[in-house]
Amino acid sequence: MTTTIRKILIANRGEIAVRIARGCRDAGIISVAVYSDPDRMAYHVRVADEAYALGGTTSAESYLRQDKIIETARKCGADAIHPGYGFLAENHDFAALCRENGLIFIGPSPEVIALLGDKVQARRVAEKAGLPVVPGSVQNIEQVDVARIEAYRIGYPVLIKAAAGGGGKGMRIVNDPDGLGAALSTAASEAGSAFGDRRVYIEKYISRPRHVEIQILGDAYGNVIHLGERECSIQRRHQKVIEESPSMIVDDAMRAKMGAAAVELAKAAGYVGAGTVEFLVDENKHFYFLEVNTRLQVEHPVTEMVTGLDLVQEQFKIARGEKLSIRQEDVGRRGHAIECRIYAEDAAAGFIPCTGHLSAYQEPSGPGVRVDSGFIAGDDVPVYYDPLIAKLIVWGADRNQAIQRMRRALNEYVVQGIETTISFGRLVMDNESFISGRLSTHFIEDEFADLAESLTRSDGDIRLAAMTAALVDYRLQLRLLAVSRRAKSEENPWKISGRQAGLRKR
Amino acid sequence: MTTTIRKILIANRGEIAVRIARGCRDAGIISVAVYSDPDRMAYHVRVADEAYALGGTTSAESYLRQDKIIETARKCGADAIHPGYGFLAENHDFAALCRENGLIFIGPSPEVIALLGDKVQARRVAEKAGLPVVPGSVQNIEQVDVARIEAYRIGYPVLIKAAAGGGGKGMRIVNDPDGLGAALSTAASEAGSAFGDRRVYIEKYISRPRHVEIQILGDAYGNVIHLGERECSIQRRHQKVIEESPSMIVDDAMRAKMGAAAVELAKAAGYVGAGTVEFLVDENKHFYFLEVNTRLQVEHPVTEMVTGLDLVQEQFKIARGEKLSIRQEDVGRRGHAIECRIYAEDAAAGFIPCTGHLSAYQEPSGPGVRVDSGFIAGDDVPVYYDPLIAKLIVWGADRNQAIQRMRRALNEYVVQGIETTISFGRLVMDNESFISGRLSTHFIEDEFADLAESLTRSDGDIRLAAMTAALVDYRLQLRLLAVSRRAKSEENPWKISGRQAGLRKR
Amino acid sequence: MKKVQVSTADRTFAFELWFENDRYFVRGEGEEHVVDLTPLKNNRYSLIVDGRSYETGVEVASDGYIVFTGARSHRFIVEDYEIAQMKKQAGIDDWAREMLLTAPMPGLVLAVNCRPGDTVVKNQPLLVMEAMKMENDIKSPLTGIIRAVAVIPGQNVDKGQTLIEFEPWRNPEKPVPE
Amino acid sequence: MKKVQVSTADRTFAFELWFENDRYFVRGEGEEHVVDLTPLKNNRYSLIVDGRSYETGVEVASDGYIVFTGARSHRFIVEDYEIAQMKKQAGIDDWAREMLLTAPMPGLVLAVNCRPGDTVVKNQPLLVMEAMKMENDIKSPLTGIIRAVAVIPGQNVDKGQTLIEFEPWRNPEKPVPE
Repeated sequence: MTTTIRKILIANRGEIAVRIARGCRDAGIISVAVYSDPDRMAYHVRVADEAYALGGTTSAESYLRQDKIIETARKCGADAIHPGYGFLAENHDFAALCRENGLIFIGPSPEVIALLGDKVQARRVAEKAGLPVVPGSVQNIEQVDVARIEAYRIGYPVLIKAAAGGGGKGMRIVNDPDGLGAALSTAASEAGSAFGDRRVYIEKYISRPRHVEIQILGDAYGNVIHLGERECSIQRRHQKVIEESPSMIVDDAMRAKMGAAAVELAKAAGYVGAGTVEFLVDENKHFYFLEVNTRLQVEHPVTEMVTGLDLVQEQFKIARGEKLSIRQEDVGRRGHAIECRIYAEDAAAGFIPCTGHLSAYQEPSGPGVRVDSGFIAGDDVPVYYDPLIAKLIVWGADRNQAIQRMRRALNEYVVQGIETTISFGRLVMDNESFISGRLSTHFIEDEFADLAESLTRSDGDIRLAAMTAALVDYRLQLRLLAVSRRAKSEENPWKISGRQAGLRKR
Repeated sequence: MTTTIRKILIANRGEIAVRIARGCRDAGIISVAVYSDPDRMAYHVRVADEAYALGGTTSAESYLRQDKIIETARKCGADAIHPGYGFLAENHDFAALCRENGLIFIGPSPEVIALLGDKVQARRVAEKAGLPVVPGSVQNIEQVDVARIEAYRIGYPVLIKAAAGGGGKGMRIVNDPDGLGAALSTAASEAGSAFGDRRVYIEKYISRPRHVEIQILGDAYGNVIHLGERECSIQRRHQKVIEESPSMIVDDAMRAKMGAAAVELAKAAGYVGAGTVEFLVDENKHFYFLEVNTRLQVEHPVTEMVTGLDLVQEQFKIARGEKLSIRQEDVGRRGHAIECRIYAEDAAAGFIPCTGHLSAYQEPSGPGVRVDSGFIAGDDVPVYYDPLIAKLIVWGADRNQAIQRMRRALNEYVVQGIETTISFGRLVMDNESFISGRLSTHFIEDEFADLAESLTRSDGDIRLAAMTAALVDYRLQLRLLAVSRRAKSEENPWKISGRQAGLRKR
Repeated sequence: MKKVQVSTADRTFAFELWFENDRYFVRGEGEEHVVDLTPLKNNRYSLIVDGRSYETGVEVASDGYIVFTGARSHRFIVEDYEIAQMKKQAGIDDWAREMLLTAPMPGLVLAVNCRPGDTVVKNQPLLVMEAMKMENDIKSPLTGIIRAVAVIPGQNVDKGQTLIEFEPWRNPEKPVPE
Repeated sequence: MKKVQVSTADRTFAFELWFENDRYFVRGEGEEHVVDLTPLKNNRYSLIVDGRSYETGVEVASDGYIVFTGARSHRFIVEDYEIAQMKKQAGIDDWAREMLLTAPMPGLVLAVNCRPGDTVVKNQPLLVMEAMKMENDIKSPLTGIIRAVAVIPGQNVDKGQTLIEFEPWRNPEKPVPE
């Protein structure tokens, strides 16, 4: 049984809200933006068909206000809510609230979100579905003695992780029994303050893993397919910054195996919607289930570029209750795609957020280049939210062409006024390990011992920059000289001001 | 035997010069821009690695100055010259001059350009190669009596065309014997003044043809392949304005047949490089050879989007003397691509060029959208050259998705300061005949009896525009009021001016 | 509260406007709207009209406003409603100043196909100009009567130079022949 | 002809400049260049240096220029060469004014890990700030000695507010410990 979706409220901001509004337009659906006070002029408000204020400044006062969002959706007659990623995207209470209010939540059911959002439970589901998992305890570990036995069993180094975790919070690497007690209590306390949930568990620590994930699509009739992998090993602060598809280490056989595992898990969980099953891959190409993201990923465009599918359109179809229009064997792959996230961050200062005014801003374009952006020239990047400005995605017939095009596009990209990760992207595209595909989640530390130094060295000629400053200064002096000369030759300035004063006094 | 190309001079301007500079960067080749005086600030000068002034203002004084271009190429150490399209792209003298100066001309040999550039000779080659041609006389017709016999043989209506022609010049439709004499002499005289060549010939006039063309690639070893068709029927002033691939009327069998014909012709002519064989297709899907364009076409991106090939890279490979890296059976096709040319023209006033300052300019982006542009915000569109600002190309999994995305992209496109064909593109995307694929080269006249009226109607709410003017005016009044009130409350304005005058006099 | 008249060459609108609680209110043409009008860069404005979001460019011209909606431009004169009514009574028409056809580009006038006193219809070709190596028909921007032709064939003209002057015609007593 | 000194926090360049036939000439650092310097919008410049084309942003700051090359920014002080030499003789260093660490964003100071008198190295974490729900290490922009710490843990700071003052150190007699 299918339903019609005429209007969608987008409960998000920035590039993903723009992306979804574009998807709505492509589908002939009315898009509704919501916005906080600082976002009144934001691009997502301007591209949407309708826009309503949430009020407030911080996320908690605006994009996280479930009540206001539901109220707005009801008032404007929306049929569905698309949560994007972040904010309320993986909040099962919100998904349930949508359902109670007769609104379609574009994502899996609240029950599935709750199940897979809990790392301990998700791990149990994965194990039952036959997926390889990192050796460790699936239980909530409270006592040091239990932890010690568990760590002994799986062998050091081990990783303590928050059950409700994400983003590296409540996570500790422990190399020997001595550090275990302290690590356990700090991880639990950090998890408690970050997620309101002190539960932690223990896992074997894989030293130089790759992060490889599988995109899945499931409909309401039990059909699940996968769209291949994305390689997301290049991370800073446990957050991805450069992604690509295909992964250099995944061949057809491995893709089929990982894909089948992801599909099995999704079927076991009753997954409906677009989602991502994340894996760690060790140096022997063994893969281990990591977690499920029950939403659209930031990096979904690399899959779109390679498969030719539009994941937002697929989400719409599934939300309308349609059967998947493609079977596994219809999923084609062509060429290679790379994404560089353009963050308002100073990579040289350890990826510190660096927000401000885009005094000049020009996105690259041309063959093989796509930009999913939340900003245009003259905008301000506000300090209150995630500092992601845009995603630069390139496609090439092969990885080499994709890298060349990414270099070109990063070179064309003009951002003046703030520091961004564009400079970091350039550095990576010229890095030997990246070019030959030697990646791990430790890529940044391993390759750039002194990132600031590497960035400075890669940024070309400081001498040319100094010369430019000298020239611009010289040009200014010459112009000031010319103006003052002209003024002197034309008229006595005293006469002018005298006359003006006379006019005023009359 | 292959050669290395280290540096390419781009003998062109605007979007195609930018496109080629991007292609150079993707290939690791140094790009060299040349520019006329009004183009010093043009985007193609800024994206190229090197840039040299040609001087002059008009095309004849700059981009057509063969001597200056060759001299610049030699001085800067370029290995090759890419002519783009227009200007010197199909000038066999220039191609010969390049060869004499030891420069690779990126295009076919001077002999092939000369042969295929002459419509009468090209028609002979096509006939010999077994291609269907429009019934008519392949000879130069000078005498009315000969024309009369020929017209009687093929049947009225007939078309008189200039042998050296292009762009609709020296072309006349003749419906009956009475008009023949006058048409013949005016066509010859127009051809004489436009091309310096009075030769004309006669053809059967096909009343509502489609314009469908086949992209070909040929290497120096006699290998020729085709990359399928482009539908280019939507034309104004005999110039294309919207193109797409695939064509709605071309199925696999027809594509294979037209492709084979184009390949045969290219082989017969000894064609080396990228080129296009143009056909007319009548209402019974019979196709007739029209002419060969011995260069990269404006509309080449639609083929790139569908096949995944980069035609500029293919041109480079061929120019280096490499064998074609793909065989005919390797040419894949995926989805549907549409291009809207964004001209600085007022469609409502009969597509009059409308150049000026881009006071605001924002290109669309997002999934499936590519913009090949020669301008950025704040630029001026100069009056001296072709008024093409940019090409907007979209890709969709099918034609419907491509149309939806084109609608979205045209809607996002902001050009303030001048009129463009964006409004016309919007009109076409909503046109029933276009949507159902009923096209011919008379599309614009057939569908829009009063184009200005249709554009006005399609441009939404004039009332909303009037209301916006009223609001902006009101806001300005309120602000002026607030400023003057503040000034009054703060200080007596007479005192201020008195004091300033005093300061000046001191 | 302010009442204004907004006019193009061939249409007139009346709006009442007021500002309250950071929002603009507009009444006119049988409708009332709440508008959040926020200026952006480059004379662009974000409008949220009863929840519907629009982005529009509005440039100030010497004699009114040029509004860029979608991909086209519209010229408007905005004036106080009372004054507009008085002007109408007195037979003053600001659009009369607008009744000029100016060269859309620099170029050479090849042919002039109309004479003073001719009644012409909108989009009727009035002149032929050569520019960018092409012959361009210059069409009438309106339906009306030609008062003067300011150029002759063979003359080079600059962009914006007056080519044709029209009789003012937006006069209630003398309806436009259309 | 003019001779200038251009300096960053840790490097100094000297250039001679002159203007002839619409071109700028620059001599310095052992090279001589002909430059076509053309201003674009938004403080951007197109430079053609001996035929090589560059586009660069140059914004004027209160105490010099910020040059945006590629994707990063550099701060420069440009001054008359003779005056710069005299200043050097007199021990005046304009970069001393620059020796401040300011808050890169508004936020809450969580921890201060340095004290006046400490010698710190470039990129050494000096403070921890919370902003955008994340803890950010604020690192030293240079190698030098801390003169003063202007904030305490628990304090909310605005963007641009001074956090740390350094001793001036670009002094020929006292080389930087790096």
